[in-house]
Amino acid sequence: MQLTVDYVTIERGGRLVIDSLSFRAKAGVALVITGPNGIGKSTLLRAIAGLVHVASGTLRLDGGEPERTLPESCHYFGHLDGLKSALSVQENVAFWQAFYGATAGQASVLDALNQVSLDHLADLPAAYLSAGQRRRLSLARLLVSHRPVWLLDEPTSALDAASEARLVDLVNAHLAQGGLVIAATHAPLAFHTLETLDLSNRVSA
Amino acid sequence: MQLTVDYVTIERGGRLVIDSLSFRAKAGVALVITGPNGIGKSTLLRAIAGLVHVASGTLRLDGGEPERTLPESCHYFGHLDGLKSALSVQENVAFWQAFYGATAGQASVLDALNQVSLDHLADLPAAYLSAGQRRRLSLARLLVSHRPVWLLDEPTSALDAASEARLVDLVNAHLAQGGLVIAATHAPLAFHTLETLDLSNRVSA
Amino acid sequence: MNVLDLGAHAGFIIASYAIFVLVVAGLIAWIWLDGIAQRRALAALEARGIRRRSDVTTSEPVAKIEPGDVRGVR
Amino acid sequence: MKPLIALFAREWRLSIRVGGGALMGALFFLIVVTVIPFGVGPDLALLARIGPAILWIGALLSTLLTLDRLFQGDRDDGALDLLLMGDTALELVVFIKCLAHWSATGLPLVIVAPCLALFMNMDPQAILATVLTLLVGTPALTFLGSIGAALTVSLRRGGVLSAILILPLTIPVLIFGVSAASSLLSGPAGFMTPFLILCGLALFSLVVGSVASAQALRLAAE
Amino acid sequence: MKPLIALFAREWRLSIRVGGGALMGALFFLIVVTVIPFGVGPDLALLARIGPAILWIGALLSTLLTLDRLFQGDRDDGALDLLLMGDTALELVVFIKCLAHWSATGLPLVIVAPCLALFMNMDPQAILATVLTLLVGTPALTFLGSIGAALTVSLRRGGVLSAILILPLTIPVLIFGVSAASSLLSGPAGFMTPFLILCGLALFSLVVGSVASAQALRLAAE
Amino acid sequence: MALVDFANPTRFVALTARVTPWLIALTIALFAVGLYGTALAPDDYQQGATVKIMFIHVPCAWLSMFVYATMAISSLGTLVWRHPLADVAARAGAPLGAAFTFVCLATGSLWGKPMWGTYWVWDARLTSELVLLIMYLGLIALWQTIEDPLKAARAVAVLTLVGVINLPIIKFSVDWWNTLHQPAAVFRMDGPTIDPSMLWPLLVMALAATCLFLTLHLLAMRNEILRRRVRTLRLMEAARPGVGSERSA
Ligand code: HEM
Ligand SMILES: Nc1ncnc2c1ncn2[C@@H]1O[C@H](COP(=O)(O)OP(=O)(O)OP(=O)(O)O)[C@@H](O)[C@H]1O
Ligand SMILES: Nc1ncnc2c1ncn2[C@@H]1O[C@H](COP(=O)(O)OP(=O)(O)OP(=O)(O)O)[C@@H](O)[C@H]1O
Ligand SMILES: [Mg+2]
Ligand SMILES: [Mg+2]
Repeated sequence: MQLTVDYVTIERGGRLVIDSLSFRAKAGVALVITGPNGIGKSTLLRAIAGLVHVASGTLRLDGGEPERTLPESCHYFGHLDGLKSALSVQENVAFWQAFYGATAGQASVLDALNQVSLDHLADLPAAYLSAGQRRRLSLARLLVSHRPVWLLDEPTSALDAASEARLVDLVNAHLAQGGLVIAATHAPLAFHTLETLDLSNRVSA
Repeated sequence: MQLTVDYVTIERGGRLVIDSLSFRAKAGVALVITGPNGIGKSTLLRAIAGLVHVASGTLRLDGGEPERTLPESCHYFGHLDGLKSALSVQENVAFWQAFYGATAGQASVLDALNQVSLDHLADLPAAYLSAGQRRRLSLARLLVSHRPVWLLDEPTSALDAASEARLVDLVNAHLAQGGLVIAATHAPLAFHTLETLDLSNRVSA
Repeated sequence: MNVLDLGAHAGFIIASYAIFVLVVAGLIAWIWLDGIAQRRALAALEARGIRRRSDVTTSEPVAKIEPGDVRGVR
Repeated sequence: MKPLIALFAREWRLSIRVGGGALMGALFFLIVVTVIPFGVGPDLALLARIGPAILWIGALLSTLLTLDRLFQGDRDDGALDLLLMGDTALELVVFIKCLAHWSATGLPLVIVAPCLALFMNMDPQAILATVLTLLVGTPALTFLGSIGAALTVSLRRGGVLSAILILPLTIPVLIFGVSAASSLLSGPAGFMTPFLILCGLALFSLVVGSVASAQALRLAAE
Repeated sequence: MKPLIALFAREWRLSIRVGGGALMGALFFLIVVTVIPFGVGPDLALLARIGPAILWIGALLSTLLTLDRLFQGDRDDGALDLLLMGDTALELVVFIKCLAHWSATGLPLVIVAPCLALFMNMDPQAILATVLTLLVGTPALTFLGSIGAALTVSLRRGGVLSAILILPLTIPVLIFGVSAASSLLSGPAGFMTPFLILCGLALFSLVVGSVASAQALRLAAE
Repeated sequence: MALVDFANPTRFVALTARVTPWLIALTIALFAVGLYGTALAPDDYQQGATVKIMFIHVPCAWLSMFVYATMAISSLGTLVWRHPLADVAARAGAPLGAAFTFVCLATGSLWGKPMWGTYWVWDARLTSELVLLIMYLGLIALWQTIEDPLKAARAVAVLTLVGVINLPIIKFSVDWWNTLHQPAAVFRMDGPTIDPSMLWPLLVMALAATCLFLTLHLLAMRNEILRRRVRTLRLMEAARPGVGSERSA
């Protein structure tokens, strides 16, 4: 499986943010995107997820399920958590499992909560969680439904050391299963195999 | 100047989060609070800022301006930025300067934007900023109006390496001027002088 | 026949034509002034050396920096 | 099917737990219906005559009041992005959200309408006709209103703006709803024609509302 | 003084830029008033009679539509915490916010009311009375409504509670406003009594609104 | 000149510069002829001289709908082809359409007083025309609240298309509901029922008003293109790396 990004140009609010960028991301190797604030890391991830319009260029996933579009093959883990404070921890995850379609062989809701060490809080309203706990709850969404491409935008923000190690383990496991991971980050991450794409070397604008 | 926290107990959502905690924070020395997610770091900072009710115990600032309460002596820099997307970068900072009262000898709005490297974006709506730029804009608030106590909740999240260094410089300068800094963080921070308070050693929850 | 004999309801007829003329005049004035304002703003920006990318790359060589052009300097 | 059921259940739960929406709408409805008689004075024959119109106007205004949060919450917490990335067509997502919203806020309104109609001295036939038209018409209002909610989702506090955008579109629904409800007195024929047109409008707005809102939400995701 | 002026300017700017400000409020009001004849029918005498009630309901609705985000936005982006930590008394902050909100949304409404009254065929005296009552009454609606807005912010599931608490409070204002506005025909005495009560209610709600909202917001900070 | 050239904003600006003088001349000439015919036209046996209001009222009424239809077609261009000129055309059209609608309403009211004895009745055609004005104002408002013109254009396009439903309501309101207002007299299946001595000035006035619209529209579109250019340049200026900024760090 390979994600091919060819000559992609993105404008936001009338300004050119990404100018004719090309790269490939391969299954089994994490692609880490780095660069200073405001260079366009989040924009790039959102474009892959289909959430930002691409002015020109192509995005293509080869070797995935042919009937699914690229955004439908992606899990997006961004700055916003997509959690509902009024629902319990468990209800939050269960909804995304049902909505994205539970895949055979994926973790059950309680399994996933266990993997992000939130099982003891399963029945608490999500409003009661601390910053890092919210982040982990949002991460559980990636575990209950299989999608080959993971787009992680500063995944370790607000996480403590133990949770960060857990996250790295989860990503490594996903890579080992042939998944594709693209992560934007400022902190060095200890993925087993990784390539780095430094946006600041490319864009001059 | 010294902040004294004596036997403070805090409950949130019916659960005991902080149980009879005591410590002192001295001017000129940064107090770094660490501990795993959900241990109560943010809760503690918010309690000092007067934003969370303290069930029992006392919080006292000695050596500050006597006519100001503790919350009125604090700058709180938390997860949320307090920015208005519809206002320009400059208008956002200018409002907080006027509202908190411009102190003689503090940075002007443009100075402050310069210190967080956002001066070139001064007239852009805040909606256009990236995650790290928003964070830095929020930081500019601390520079335009003097308050002796800085409460920083994961101050470096979303910041790139250069901005993180800039933040550390700003904090060091505040400490050198006799300010008081309490920071909750998961990442090691290179403050000149610092003490660490590890909440996980105290509380078992 | 006197063409300007408008009968008993002359006021209404004149008012109708006057409203039409006023509204059209307003539109013309607005478009005119707006055009002037935009062109002035454009000229001011160009005087400060801000140009569109396409202008820079296609219509003039990048190396040609005129006197007083402060591009890249703040 | 399962994603849609899950979505419906979530929306329903949220509007029950957080809502206020449902009750707010019903209360506002009550207020509109009680205040008009104050303006009109205690002329019972007149009240009975304009009764259906007042119920309809109350329903329209209270739908507006509750609608503007339909997509706002999901946008603010990032859930909208995730909904967009699902395999489910966005049109269906919008459809289900509107349906859940209607059953939590529109349906209660239809249910209390007969009691209020009694206050207005309306006779049983007219009450039946009004409730029928409201049952068919309020979903149309919700679906048309969702377009305004979707268009203003990227602006916080879209309240008034979305109302401005939507009210002109809802006028045909209002016209046929009221004329069906108040024309029963002149025989069943006077009722059926506008009622059938109302049904047509309702079906039409189910489709147009879902499609246009989905389109607007896609644009808002940027 | 300076913090308060800055706050007023900020709120004003925000409501102009995001809400569309004066134009929107007026336009919305126009639409509400346009919708009514569709329902009630084109009977000019009837329209003139229910005119004051309709204008008042329009004012209530547009206040409610814009008000619920009065504090919500500040809470969602963390600005509320920072406002709480200022040296300015929270009651004053609330007062200024409500004032800015009223002058950006309520005042334009009062200003366009006479034109709309003409559409409804109301006579000059009734128009004057309605505008007077609206001028006194809309601030009362805003300040009372702010309590609901503050409660919604503080109780995460508070929507219901705030609706239950607030709408009933606005009913007296609405009733005295409408009866003052529409009773001018029966002589100045019929106007003065409800009008004075309305003024009393308005003063009362300025105080109660600021104090109660500030108290509710303090609880919200948790 | 190929259609492709026409679709390029820069070329479009150049084109307007060449075409507008001719259009202006044509508009003035048509108005001269039309007003001459208007002055000559006989009084109506029922309406007297007030029928002269028709020569303003009816062209503006037609244009109010024609402009909306133009905007709707442009909106298709925005949504389907994402063409920047389509946005510009729709945006420049809205104030013009609102103006014509306003004139139609105002002259109609002025005509109504002598004819029907009242300035305003809540009749289907009148109200639907008022609704059209409200929709124009709503579109303008939406445009002004969304800061980013591309986003705004698409949002407005969706709404414009949904609002097309109002056009047939205005057009056929006189047939569907029995109203005070005149039924169609010019555009009907069985040919115009209006006297030729009034018909030709009416048609010339309508043509003149259409030319007026085209002229103003072209100029407003040019202004809009310039406005966007200014905005882009301002943003570029704002985003230029300053001394010690992140980009140089
Ligand atoms: C505010 C009041 C009025 C409004 C909003 C209004 C609106 C309109 C509109 C929208 C049309 C175009 C309809 C179409 O193309 O089918 C129209 C046409 C026309 N109106 Fe009015 N009108 C008003 C008052 C009047 C009055 C008072 C008269 C004369 C007694 C009048 C006479 C006509 C005539 C003769 C036409 C041309 C019909 C045709 O040939 O299609 N209108 N009006
Ligand atoms: N609004 C709230 N209502 C009820 N309980 C809460 C609330 N916010 C946090 N809590 C609870 O208080 C405890 C401490 O939360 P706090 O946010 O202080 O943690 P933290 O140390 O800052 O964690 P993190 O590193 O994730 O930011 C958590 O167990 C959480 O469940
Ligand atoms: N919603 C938006 N509208 C307009 N412009 C935007 C928007 N969001 C971001 N931008 C602009 O796009 C550029 C890239 O932003 P982006 O969020 O992709 O940066 P980033 O690399 O993720 O930065 P950070 O490290 O701070 O998260 C920035 O210069 C920003 O000003
Ligand atoms: Mg980012
Ligand atoms: Mg925390």
